[in-house]
Amino acid sequence: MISLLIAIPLLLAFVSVMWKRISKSLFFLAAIVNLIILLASWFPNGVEIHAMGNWKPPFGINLVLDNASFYAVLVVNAFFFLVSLMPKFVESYGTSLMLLMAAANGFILTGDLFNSFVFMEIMTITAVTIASKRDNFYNAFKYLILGGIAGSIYLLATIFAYTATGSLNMAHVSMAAISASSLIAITTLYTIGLGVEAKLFPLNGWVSGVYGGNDLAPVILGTSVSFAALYMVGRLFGTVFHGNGAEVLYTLALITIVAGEVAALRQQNILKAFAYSSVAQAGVVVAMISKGTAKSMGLAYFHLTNDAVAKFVIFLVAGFLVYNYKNLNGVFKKHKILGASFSMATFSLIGFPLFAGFQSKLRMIMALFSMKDFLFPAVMLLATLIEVGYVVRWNVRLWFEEETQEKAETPVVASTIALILAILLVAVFLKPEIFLNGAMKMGNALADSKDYIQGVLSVVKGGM
Amino acid sequence: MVYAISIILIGIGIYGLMTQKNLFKHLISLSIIDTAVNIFIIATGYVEGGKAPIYTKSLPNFAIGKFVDPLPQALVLTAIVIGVGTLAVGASLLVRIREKHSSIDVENMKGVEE
Amino acid sequence: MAAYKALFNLVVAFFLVLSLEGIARKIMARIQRRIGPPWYQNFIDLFKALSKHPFSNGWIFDFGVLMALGGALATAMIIPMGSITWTPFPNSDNFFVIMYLFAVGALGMAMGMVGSGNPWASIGVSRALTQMLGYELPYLIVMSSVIFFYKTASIHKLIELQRGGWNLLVMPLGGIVAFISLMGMLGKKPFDIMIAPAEIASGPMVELSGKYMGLLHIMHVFSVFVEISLFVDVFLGGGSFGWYLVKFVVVWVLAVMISSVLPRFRIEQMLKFYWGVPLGLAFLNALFVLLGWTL
Amino acid sequence: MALSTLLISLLVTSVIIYFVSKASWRVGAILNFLIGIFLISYVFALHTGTTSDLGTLFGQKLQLTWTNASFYFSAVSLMVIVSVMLFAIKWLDSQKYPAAFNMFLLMMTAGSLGVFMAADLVTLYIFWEIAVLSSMLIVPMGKKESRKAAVIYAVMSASGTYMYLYGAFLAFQRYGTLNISEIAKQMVSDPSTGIKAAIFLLLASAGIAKSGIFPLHTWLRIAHGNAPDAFSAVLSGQLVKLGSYVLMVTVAVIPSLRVFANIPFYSGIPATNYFLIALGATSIIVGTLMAIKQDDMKMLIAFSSVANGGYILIGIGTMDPMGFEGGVLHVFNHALAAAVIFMAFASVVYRTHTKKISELGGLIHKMPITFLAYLFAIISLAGIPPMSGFISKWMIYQALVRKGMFITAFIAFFGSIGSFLYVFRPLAGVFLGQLPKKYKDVKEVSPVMWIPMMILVVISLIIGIWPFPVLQPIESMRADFGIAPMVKISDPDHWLIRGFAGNWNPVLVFNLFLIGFIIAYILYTMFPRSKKVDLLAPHKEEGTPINIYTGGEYIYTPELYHYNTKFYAGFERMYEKHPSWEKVLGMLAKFFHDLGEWVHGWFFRPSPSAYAFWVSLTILIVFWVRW
Repeated sequence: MISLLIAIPLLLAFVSVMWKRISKSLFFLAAIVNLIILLASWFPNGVEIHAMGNWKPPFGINLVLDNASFYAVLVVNAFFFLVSLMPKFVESYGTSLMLLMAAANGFILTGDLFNSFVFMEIMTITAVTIASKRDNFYNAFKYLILGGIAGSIYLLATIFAYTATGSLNMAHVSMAAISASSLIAITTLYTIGLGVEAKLFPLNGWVSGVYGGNDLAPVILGTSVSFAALYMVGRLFGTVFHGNGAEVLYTLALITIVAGEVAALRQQNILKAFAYSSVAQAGVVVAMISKGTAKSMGLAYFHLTNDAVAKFVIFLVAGFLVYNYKNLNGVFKKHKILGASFSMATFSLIGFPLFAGFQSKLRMIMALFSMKDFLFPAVMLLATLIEVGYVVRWNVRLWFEEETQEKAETPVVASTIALILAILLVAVFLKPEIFLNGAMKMGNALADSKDYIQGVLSVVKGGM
Repeated sequence: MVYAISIILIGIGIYGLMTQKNLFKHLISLSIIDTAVNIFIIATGYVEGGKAPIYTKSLPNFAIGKFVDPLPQALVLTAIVIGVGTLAVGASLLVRIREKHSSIDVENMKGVEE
Repeated sequence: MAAYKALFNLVVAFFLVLSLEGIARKIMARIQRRIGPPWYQNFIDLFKALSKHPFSNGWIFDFGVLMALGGALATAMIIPMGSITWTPFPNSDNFFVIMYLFAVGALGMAMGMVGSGNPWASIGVSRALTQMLGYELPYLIVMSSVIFFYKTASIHKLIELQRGGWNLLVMPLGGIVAFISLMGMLGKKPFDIMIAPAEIASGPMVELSGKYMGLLHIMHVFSVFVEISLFVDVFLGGGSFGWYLVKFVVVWVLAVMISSVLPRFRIEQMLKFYWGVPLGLAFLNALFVLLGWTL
Repeated sequence: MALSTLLISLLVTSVIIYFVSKASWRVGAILNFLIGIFLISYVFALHTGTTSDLGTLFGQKLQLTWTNASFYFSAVSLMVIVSVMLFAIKWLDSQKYPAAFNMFLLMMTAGSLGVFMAADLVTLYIFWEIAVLSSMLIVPMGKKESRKAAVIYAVMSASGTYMYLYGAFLAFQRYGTLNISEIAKQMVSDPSTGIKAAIFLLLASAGIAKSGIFPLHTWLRIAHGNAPDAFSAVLSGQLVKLGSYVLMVTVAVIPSLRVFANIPFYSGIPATNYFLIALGATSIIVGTLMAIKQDDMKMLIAFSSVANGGYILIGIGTMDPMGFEGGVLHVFNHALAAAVIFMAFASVVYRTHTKKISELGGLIHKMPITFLAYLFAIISLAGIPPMSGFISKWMIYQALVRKGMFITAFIAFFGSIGSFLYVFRPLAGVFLGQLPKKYKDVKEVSPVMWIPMMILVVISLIIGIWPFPVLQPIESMRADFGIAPMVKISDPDHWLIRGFAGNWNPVLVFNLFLIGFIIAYILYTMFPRSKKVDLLAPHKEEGTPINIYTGGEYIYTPELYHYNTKFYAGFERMYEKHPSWEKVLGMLAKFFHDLGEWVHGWFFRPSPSAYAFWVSLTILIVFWVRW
């Protein structure tokens, strides 16, 4: 059942190559079907396996659906569905979006290390094609180079894992006792391999170019693709390697937070500013994951979901503004709804009460304090302080400066989606359980690897 | 010994990436790194005096020690395909960069805002 | 009963200070080797001024003059004179009350004079307020150390507590600083930058004519009475009403003699002067009081 | 209805008000005012002790309770807010965003009431942020400069708030609870003073940021100076009091005398309180000196709020029964005085469209009622007897002198004498003196604008004469916090306020002043009548004599005869080259900006070769570190 999530988008992608005209509606179809499949089979009780070609797990490649991967896939597909609702926005990128959706779903669901490498490479390539929208070729090329290097390092790490444990299956690898020295090599290479996609500090040069380059890339790459990458960080460092190599992640993430915020502070281009802000938020999430406990991982993904929703709205509105107005002073006076949802999203980013960011940020700080970690909350609060600086500057500039040019026509679908998501953010503040339960289930599933191993290796259900 | 070759190749690739100004050379050094990693993968699967892992009449009985490990070879096949894919996308991007920025040399590319 | 005492206060104040001002003009003349007008000259000037038709510069000008005179009168009514018997309101003659009720008069005058619209008046008032900033600070420090030492701020209790010995001898430094600030309060020669006749045509008083001149002269009389009796009660306490009058005259004569020989301070000089030695002495005095090294 | 439903319904109505005033802002403003009136009646009807909880966060119950302190502070804030709401009914027609103004004003009221009712640190944080958020969105509605002001305001109050949050969670981690009173109980018995001092200072930092105490006071000048005029009345009258409330919570609710008993510093005041008092004293000096220098009248009063914030902190910091009551009463006095002064300036700007004192003059002839309101407000702000301002300052002096803190007493005296100077500057420069030609046809503002001013002035005058209705709640608040509860300060039946060194009988002193005034008036009427000089002669046709200092000549340019620029030139010259703290904070902001430049320059370079370099470098470093 779950392999359909990958098969349908792939199939429709190839079909759409033949009929260019209807690629948009095919993409919409794929997104709808995926969402229906997911919503039909709600959270799986325990771990469900789908062995490809009926090869039993330690030997064949298998797809794993447990609480963690289900929540991740659900969020990723939700964002794809939202993008598919805006055909004018998607233009001729339906095919690569479908491919990206297939690769992302595969990347999350796969239980095999090499298979995850293949899906990661597909994701990088399709992300590059999407990043090249609006003649952003040079930044896309840079992203390709960096993605390529990261891919080969990821492959190297997988091979080291294979030589150390003799198997590529994640459950098998996490069960086997790996010698300390090779464990160091594996986890370091994985940190670098995933670091590029998870936007860790020295490796996130590409972010401002790709996200700042056009209006479609940040909306989809910033939310769902980075969610998939951060899921994999949790999966590898939580379940497979039981938190080994976490301090490196922790220090890199802290540097990322500060670097991202400070870089965003000086940025004059709105898309690039919030690109750096998403770098910083990714840093926050990675740092929380590296704490390793079930609760910290759950809160990390709760924060990531809030941040992803907020970023979706921000990039949607910012993309529309950048490509419709030359100078952005006082633009929101003409688009009240867009402005309202943008402001609500940015305030949720900072963590003002009345918005979802507050719930996640406060719970994270509380959890960290009960874990006796005093440095990370200080860094996070400092980062939020800098964030208040540039977010308020942008809001004030967009709302209150004297506007100059005439009014471009408002995108009806985009503004309704933005408004609905903004109201969702407020709803999450009032009743955080909407995201929190799913995120907590995900955290628990990622943290205890015994349940994952026992589920994968013992229960084998024939696939379709 | 084969490991040493692949590490040297990776070194060359990274050196190429760092020093070259022409973007196409970046692409080539990227593919060098890819091939180096593939060589490394094959090297891990090597068994002293092992034969190609194919059942033939001359090797009817199931002799584990005799075969070279087949799995890395399978992996390399996909890795090569992916390398080609990346190369293809990179090359097409370079064509468009040449059109837009009138040169693919990092120094004198016009219109690249920081 | 208190009302009669208050009225008696005003009468004494009026006649005492007016005649003393006449005597002051006599002393100054003598120092400058001339004979000088008779001692009752000030009474004549006052009644002449009051009998003339003045010009009024708008309702705020009148309101300011009335507020000034009202404030000065109110303060004069509270001041105890020499001993408990001559204290009109024993349970409410707190030092801070007197200081700040006095400020009502000062603010009223300042507002009225600036209301006259004459730029000289505004310049004069700005100098007066800056001067107030100058002399008030050392004075208040000394007074708070007195209050800290005697554990009370009500003036007539302070007089009682000085039965043993004058406060001037207990805290000599405090006494000197208080006297210097008194000179500033009185607006006597070294510190009369605000009403400098030569430079800014007698500053705030430039627009006063006839009745207003008289009323403000009365206000000046009562404020002089308040300032000097405050100094006499706090630093030369003890003794009866009679001794109080003698001390009052001595302090007044001393102040007049000093002022008749000194030239006028410029505004920055005056501030630097007050915030230099007197402030230093005031803090020194506070330190001595704190450490209990008083004589 | 329960407290939480009140607050939530207020937030919801603020959004409704937005749409109502979208239709017609006047209706929205009137509705706002009626809600304000309802709130006041609700607050006065509430009896202390009612609690209602707001939900749970991480297993901690978020609660609202209604104590004496919340009653006092809410009453003061509502008085200011409701008068500004009434003022805004007419004033809003000069504004570009009336609808948003109404909405955020109501949202801010809800936030502040929530802060005063909060029983635990996180609820306080939630409503604190709501108040900051809504006020931050009103500030940029002013002119050009107010955009930057909003950003600086947001960052400064955010820095204070996040330090507070860190302190709150430090306390949560150490004492396991967020409820303020429980923390206070456990803090008394907590052995390690280091942690306690850290929590104390971190919690106080929100108060320091918000009430404009020394290190974080620079936003006051910019925000008050440039915010929409009526809103700066609320900003300095009410929002600054949020900061004083948090300072009071950290110093009094958490009994700092008992908590830090083991580190007494000077005459019974522990070192932590003394540090806060030192900050308060510095802000008095900075506020007064800068206020005397200002030419923009709103910035002048903004600095006076810094100085008065310092007074409040000193009053509360001494934890002396007299000093504490003086500080809390000063919250009331300064709120009213600052609100009236800013509303007076708002009416002046409403008519003349300029904030500079040097460009104004002689407005008393055209706007007498605004002048009267301003006059009585500055009498209260400067602390001169008939008005209520004097009582709180008098109490603070009594406490300082009793404790023998001479340096702080000196600074307090300097502040109060300095306040004569800087309140007089706008009085002389704006209202008195010559009326410039261009303001010839300025009219008095409509009654809707001067009635709230007059109401606040009358309240302050009444409290000045009969202060006991305000002193009783303060006394009960002091008893709640257990600061020498047995000492009775206010004694209504003898009309006395019992100070340590002598008493203060407000009624007697007022009568004396009245008698003095009447005697003066009798003298005034006895003597010959005066002839009126027409000061508005320059505005009539040429040749009408003015016959005072011009000797009958006609004045063609009245502005030249008005002394209002650099009013205290002599004094200002003495501290011209003073170090500016704003530049220091500007440098700090610039540091982060340059850090961003450096990071961008090094790590996010245009050419891909840099990426390869950084990837390989990270691999080497991580391997080296982990080996």
